[in-house]
Amino acid sequence: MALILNLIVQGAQMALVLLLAPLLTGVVRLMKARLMGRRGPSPLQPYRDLLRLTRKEAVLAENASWLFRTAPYLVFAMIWVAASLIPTFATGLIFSWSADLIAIVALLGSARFFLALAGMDIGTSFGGIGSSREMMIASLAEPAMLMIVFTVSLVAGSTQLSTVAAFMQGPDVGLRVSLALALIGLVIVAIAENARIPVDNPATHLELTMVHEAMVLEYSGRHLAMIEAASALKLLLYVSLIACLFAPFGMATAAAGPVAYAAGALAYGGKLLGGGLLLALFETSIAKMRVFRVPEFLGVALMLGLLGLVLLFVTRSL
Amino acid sequence: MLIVAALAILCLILLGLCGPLHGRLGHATSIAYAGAAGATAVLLLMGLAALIGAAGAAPVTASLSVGLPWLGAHFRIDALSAYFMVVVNLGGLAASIYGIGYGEHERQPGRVLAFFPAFLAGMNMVLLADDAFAFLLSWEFMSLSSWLLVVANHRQPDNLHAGYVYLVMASMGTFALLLGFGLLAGPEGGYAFETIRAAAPGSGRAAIVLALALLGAGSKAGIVPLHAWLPLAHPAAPSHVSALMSGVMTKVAVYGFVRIAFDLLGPPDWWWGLVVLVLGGITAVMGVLYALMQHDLKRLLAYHTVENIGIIYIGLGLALAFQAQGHAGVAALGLAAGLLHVLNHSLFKSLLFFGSGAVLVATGERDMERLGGLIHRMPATALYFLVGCAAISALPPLNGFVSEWMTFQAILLSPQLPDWTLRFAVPAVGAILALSAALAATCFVKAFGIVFLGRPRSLEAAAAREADRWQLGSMGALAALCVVVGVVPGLFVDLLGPVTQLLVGDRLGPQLGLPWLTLVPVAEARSSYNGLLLLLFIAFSTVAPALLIHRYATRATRRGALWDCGTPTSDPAAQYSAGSFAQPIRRVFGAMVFHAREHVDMPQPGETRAARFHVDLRDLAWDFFYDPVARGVSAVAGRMNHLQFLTIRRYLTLVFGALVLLLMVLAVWH
Amino acid sequence: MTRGLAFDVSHLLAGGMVLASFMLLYQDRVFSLLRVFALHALVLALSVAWQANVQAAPHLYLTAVIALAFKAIVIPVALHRIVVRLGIHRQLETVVGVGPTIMFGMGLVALSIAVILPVLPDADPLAREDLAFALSVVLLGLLMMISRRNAVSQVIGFMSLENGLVLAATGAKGMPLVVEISVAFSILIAFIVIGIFLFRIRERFDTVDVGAMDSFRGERR
Amino acid sequence: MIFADLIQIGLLAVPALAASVLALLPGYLVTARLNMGAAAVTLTLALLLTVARPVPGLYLLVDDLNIVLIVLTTFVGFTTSAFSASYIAHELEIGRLTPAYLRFYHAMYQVLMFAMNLALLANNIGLMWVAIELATLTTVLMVGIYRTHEALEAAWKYFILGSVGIALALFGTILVYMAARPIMGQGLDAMAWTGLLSAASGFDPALLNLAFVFLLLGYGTKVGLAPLHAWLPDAHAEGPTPISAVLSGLLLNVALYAVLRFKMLLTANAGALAPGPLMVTMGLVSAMFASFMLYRRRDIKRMFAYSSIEHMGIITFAFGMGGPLANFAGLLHMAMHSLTKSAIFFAVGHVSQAKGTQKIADISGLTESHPVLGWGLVLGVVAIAGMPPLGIFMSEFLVVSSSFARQPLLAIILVLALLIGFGALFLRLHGVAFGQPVGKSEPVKASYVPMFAHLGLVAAAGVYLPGVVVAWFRNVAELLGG
Repeated sequence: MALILNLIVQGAQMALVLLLAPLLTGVVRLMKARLMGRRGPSPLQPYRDLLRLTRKEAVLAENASWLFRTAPYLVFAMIWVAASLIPTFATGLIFSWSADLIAIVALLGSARFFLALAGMDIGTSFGGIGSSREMMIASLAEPAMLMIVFTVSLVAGSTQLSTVAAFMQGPDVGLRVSLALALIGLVIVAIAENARIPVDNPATHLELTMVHEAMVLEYSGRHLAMIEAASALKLLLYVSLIACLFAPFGMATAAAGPVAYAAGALAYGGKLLGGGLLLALFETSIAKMRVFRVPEFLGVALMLGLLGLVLLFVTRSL
Repeated sequence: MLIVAALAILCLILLGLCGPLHGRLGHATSIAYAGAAGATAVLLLMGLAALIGAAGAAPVTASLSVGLPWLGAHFRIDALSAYFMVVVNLGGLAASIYGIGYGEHERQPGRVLAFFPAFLAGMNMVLLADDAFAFLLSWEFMSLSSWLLVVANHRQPDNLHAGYVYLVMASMGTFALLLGFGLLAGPEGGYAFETIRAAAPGSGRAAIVLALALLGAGSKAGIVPLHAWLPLAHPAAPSHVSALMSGVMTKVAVYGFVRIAFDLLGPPDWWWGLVVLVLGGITAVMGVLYALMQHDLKRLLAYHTVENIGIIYIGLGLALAFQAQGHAGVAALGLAAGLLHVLNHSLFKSLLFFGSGAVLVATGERDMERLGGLIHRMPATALYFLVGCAAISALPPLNGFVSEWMTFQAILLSPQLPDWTLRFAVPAVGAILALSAALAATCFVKAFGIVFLGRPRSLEAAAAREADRWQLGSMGALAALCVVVGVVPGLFVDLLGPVTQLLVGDRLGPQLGLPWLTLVPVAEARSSYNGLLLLLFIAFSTVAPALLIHRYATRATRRGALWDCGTPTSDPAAQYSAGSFAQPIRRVFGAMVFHAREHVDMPQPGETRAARFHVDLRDLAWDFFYDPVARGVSAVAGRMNHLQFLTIRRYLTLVFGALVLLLMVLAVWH
Repeated sequence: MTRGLAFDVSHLLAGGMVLASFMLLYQDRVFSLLRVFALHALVLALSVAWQANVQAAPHLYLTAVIALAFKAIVIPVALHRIVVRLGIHRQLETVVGVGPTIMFGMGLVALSIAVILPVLPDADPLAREDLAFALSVVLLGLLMMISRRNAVSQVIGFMSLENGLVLAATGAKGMPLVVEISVAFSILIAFIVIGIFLFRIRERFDTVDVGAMDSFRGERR
Repeated sequence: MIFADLIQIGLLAVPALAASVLALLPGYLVTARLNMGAAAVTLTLALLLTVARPVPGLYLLVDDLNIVLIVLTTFVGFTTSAFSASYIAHELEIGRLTPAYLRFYHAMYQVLMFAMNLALLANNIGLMWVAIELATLTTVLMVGIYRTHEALEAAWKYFILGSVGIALALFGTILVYMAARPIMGQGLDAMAWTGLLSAASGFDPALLNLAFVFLLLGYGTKVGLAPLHAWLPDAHAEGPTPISAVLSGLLLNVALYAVLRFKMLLTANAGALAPGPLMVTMGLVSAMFASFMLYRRRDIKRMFAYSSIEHMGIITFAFGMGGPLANFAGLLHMAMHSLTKSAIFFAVGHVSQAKGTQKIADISGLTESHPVLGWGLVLGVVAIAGMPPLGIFMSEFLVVSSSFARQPLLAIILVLALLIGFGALFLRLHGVAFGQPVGKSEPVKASYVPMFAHLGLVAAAGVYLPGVVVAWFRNVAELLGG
């Protein structure tokens, strides 16, 4: 009985992230537009876009292979799984131990791997540019991310997100330099990974500096829908991750009952809103940088992560 | 058990006769490879049986009155050698089966047939040897037979050069090990491992032996900067041999290091782990960076072996560091991570080399810039190769991720280390490991994307044909194993229990009994990983939306010309190339790591010639070490060579000089 | 016969050989070199004969006779004729000047004495002194071989070296096979001389024939 | 024991008789067979000697040390005569040798066998000296047998340097006698090994030291130790290949045997200088020097001649280190090097006949054009480079490992020398054995039996040494002492 209940909660989490993801994207777009003085689309616009795309006929290039057709689903699945493994409204869900923070990072890596391959499948120069740059950015973002993961895990003594979140809620955390560094690093990585300004611009096409969009240029119809959904999920994932690690308040504990869950969900919604607002603010106040400045930008994240880690090692011994 | 193993090895050596008999004996190729497959299968079973039975039992030993006369040849199967027997013979079995098909395409099959089984036999003998003489004899025999395989295709000067560099490096390594064993055995010649174990060397001696072991076994494994031979020799051999050399022989080298460092040398000093860790870190990142820059598919794979060896050594270094501080449990984790990666790497690297062999047979090309679009012509090969690529890039839920994950877990336990230098080094190595894992993914996006995706860049690639059933069967089995190890890692971690028990005196808790086959190295609150669930989740989340969309939205698909932002070209040369794919990474790391220089030759307006772009990349190990040594030897040889052209009077002067010198020594001596 | 006389005479003769060796080093003309060598051999013959007398070993007289007949007469005469027949330069070509050579020779003598000194004196003073001189003669012979470029002077050097050996052998009391060894050496020297004649070695030991061989010496470069 | 004495005499008489008969007989087929037959008989006698050992006499002696070398010498002598039969046939065919020289060649071959047997059997340091001189003169004549400018010059160089070496060795011999005389009295006794060894502790150490210096340099010239080696490469390169095989395989050993005998004298004398360091130094210098010299070689026979210098250096080093392990290794290395190097020269002889050249640059792709020969050569080089499972690996293993534990620095120098030599050998082997075959390529009518017999023995020894041989070697290693 408890098992079924747990499964339901886990299922709810999966559904929740899937449902909220386009909304978050929509909210960010709306706020950005407002900040720039435009009216902006409705926050529900991403849902409409997705539905429209799924119903459209998919156009494939003549030499598209099976990989091209399966990759969107795979990418979507991996990011979805990763997103549902991050505690949102409650910690200690039944399957939360099936993958820890490192595995979640690696899952995102898998998704990126297949997307980059899909970008090369047709054999266009744009696809190649996109894949190549995406992988270059990822090669620096992923280690930076892992450094941050290390820092957090060392503080909490675990790589399990549930445990970490529970620890962060507890009284032992205190203010630590390492964690601050990790937070900055994580934000930088999140920006890079989600193809946001200043690393990439999600709203542009036909620009030689684009990265993510160049990669998915050949996609259309339902495949594009999956990819768009996956991007939305990824943004949500990072926001929830930051929330879970650095603002874990309000989260329900394992098997806490429906009321606690509802409260947790509410808090989660608030955090997402806050995160979206901050992102929009940041994006409107900064300009896009050249692609070859990106490694330096990410290098900063890597250094911050490593610095935080080393500080941690050192302070622990004092 | 040892008798059966010995008989199997003997069979392997005798199978070598198929080489010279080729041409007189029908089906020599099939007989040789099938025989090799049979023998390795027997050895594999032996290894498995020994490993499973190793838990409480004493190691099986035997000795023969061959080898060093007063010593005899000692053999022994303990958990460590049993585990490596499994790894080696799994790779050997796969390569043999693959060879049944691949061998038909060989131009001079006799040159491969004669030495392929001997190579397998040599590697097995190394694992069984229990005295220094038998060990080194097998070790060098392994080098010898693999050298002959590298030069099998001897008409290409490049192969000869590769073989030469390989053999000289191998010999250097053997001499280093020889010196090490000499020091361990002492002037009385106690060469049996039993004797060496009993007489624990002092700390100074042990340090020298460790350095020599790193030099000897490390050069074979391909530790930077001793890796120089590896990217030359591995691609030069026929592909199934490349797979063996890269996937299996480097593991035998790791075995050699583990045997010496963990078993024979006694308790480690604190700094051993540091040295091994740092070397492993440098090896990992340099290996993958060099791999990224290669456009020769097999050379890319070979350089990538260097990276994986680095990861394995990081695991071993952690184990040494923890063992020196008495944290046996964590040491067991590090060691298990390293050793699991040994198995994993042998699986996917063999798989990838098999794939490159299939491509080579189908197109005659190793140069990635002339390949492309093979996923259409060779769908099965492409699928297996993709699995290999994903596995080697450490993507969950495949096997490569499991061992890297365990390594990370061991790194995260390093605050338990009391030493300062280690505390700084371990996180740095962790960063390097993370960096190289990410770069590996880039590298294999490039490898798979350029070779199998896109449009064919040459006529040969356009006319490629799928590999035959033996090759596909072998690749398929390896791909399946990659998935299995990734999904139920607990099974393999449990198998490693006796090994870590033997070497560091502790083991990870039993994994198979845990619910849902989860992998929990230390404690569940700390970390856990479940490949099986992850696989199920991904499968569910892939299939469910696809079904839903196909059922309720639309499944209509139309084929059309490629879009390419509205500016499509039909020329395949307009595709992104391997070189351009690696360009961003080259810009980031280029000047520092490769001494990269770009030469652009742009014609003036009005000129009709083509513009040329040329990138010059160097392997620093060659620039800073090998070339100077080679030049030095050559210079001395040139200087000395004048002594061949002296007049008789001058030769007499030399004699006279020697006489006077000796007489003066005599006069002074009193 | 008193021990003192025996000692003094053999000492004198052995010393005479060392002196003759130095005279060989001093020569700068082929013919005078040959004459000095004849003197060298003569002193050797005398010394050997004296040893035969002292040790009451009649077979040593044979050695003395061989030394006298072969080395003091036959070889110099033969070489003289070869020099004339082959038109060899009469001037001796030295590697380093005569002065330094002689200085170096002095050093060699000192060295021989230095290495002989620790030999226990109670063994046999006669043998001990003889040995020092013989060693000097051997070393000076070698020095002769390497400090002159002419084939003839090199042969002379080798023969003076060999004279030193015979001196040592006869000085060793009761040594068997001395006669046989001196015969064997005479044959060896005959070979060398014949070789020089057959292969027409004019200037140097180094080449068997002038011209073509110069470029060879083992491997063409 | 009359029987044993007869065998011992036979060992000398058979080659001597054969030499005189061969000097008179014309005809290739008869003489070549007679040559082989005589060598076979000698070998049989040598083998019999292992069972029936004669009592040491005034002139001749058979003990553990020399019996090994006698068997080895007669064995290689026999196989080389078989190789020579097929080699010389080709030389006659192409007219490099005339029938008159053939008679001379065969006679000299047997004289050489006689001289080497005598040198090994001699119980008298004077007799040994005479025998080695005889062997040298014989080989000088054989080296010059082709009468080409190169051959004559090589012979001449060999002759002059050999003569000086002989002279120095004689001086040393005289000194040993002088050292022995006060203890052992005048006459032959003071020159017999049997007596010398037991009484050596009472000899004047200073005289012994001086003697050893001269003997080391004198016989060392024959061994080919650097810097006394100059004759060796040219003599090997320019003479007929069977002679190169015998020179490298046997004569060097015989000369080294002489050095070893005298080393034993010095070791037995407490006051004397330790001979080890001298030998170790010369060995290392030779090995290092030869390794470097290997790189610039253009003539294949000369290259392997330098390799012989290298290996003689290693052996000298091993004996210089002393101790049961190193001595054992030295003896084993001597035997293995003889067998391997002569096998290599057999192969090289056929190769140069097949390709019509000895120039390395003009030979390539042998394993393809002449598979048996090519792979034989590869196996030989693999063996000589010290790779397993061949015999030299075992001896190098023992030398290096045992000396590293005692004298790390020396062992490292040795290893460097080995490695440098290894690099050179395989650099050349790659060009010769692999690659596209070029140039003239005649089929060879060769007998591969001697080559593969040697390599087979070497391979077997690398894996398994029969107990008898081991006991023998260990005895001798014990005899040789520190």
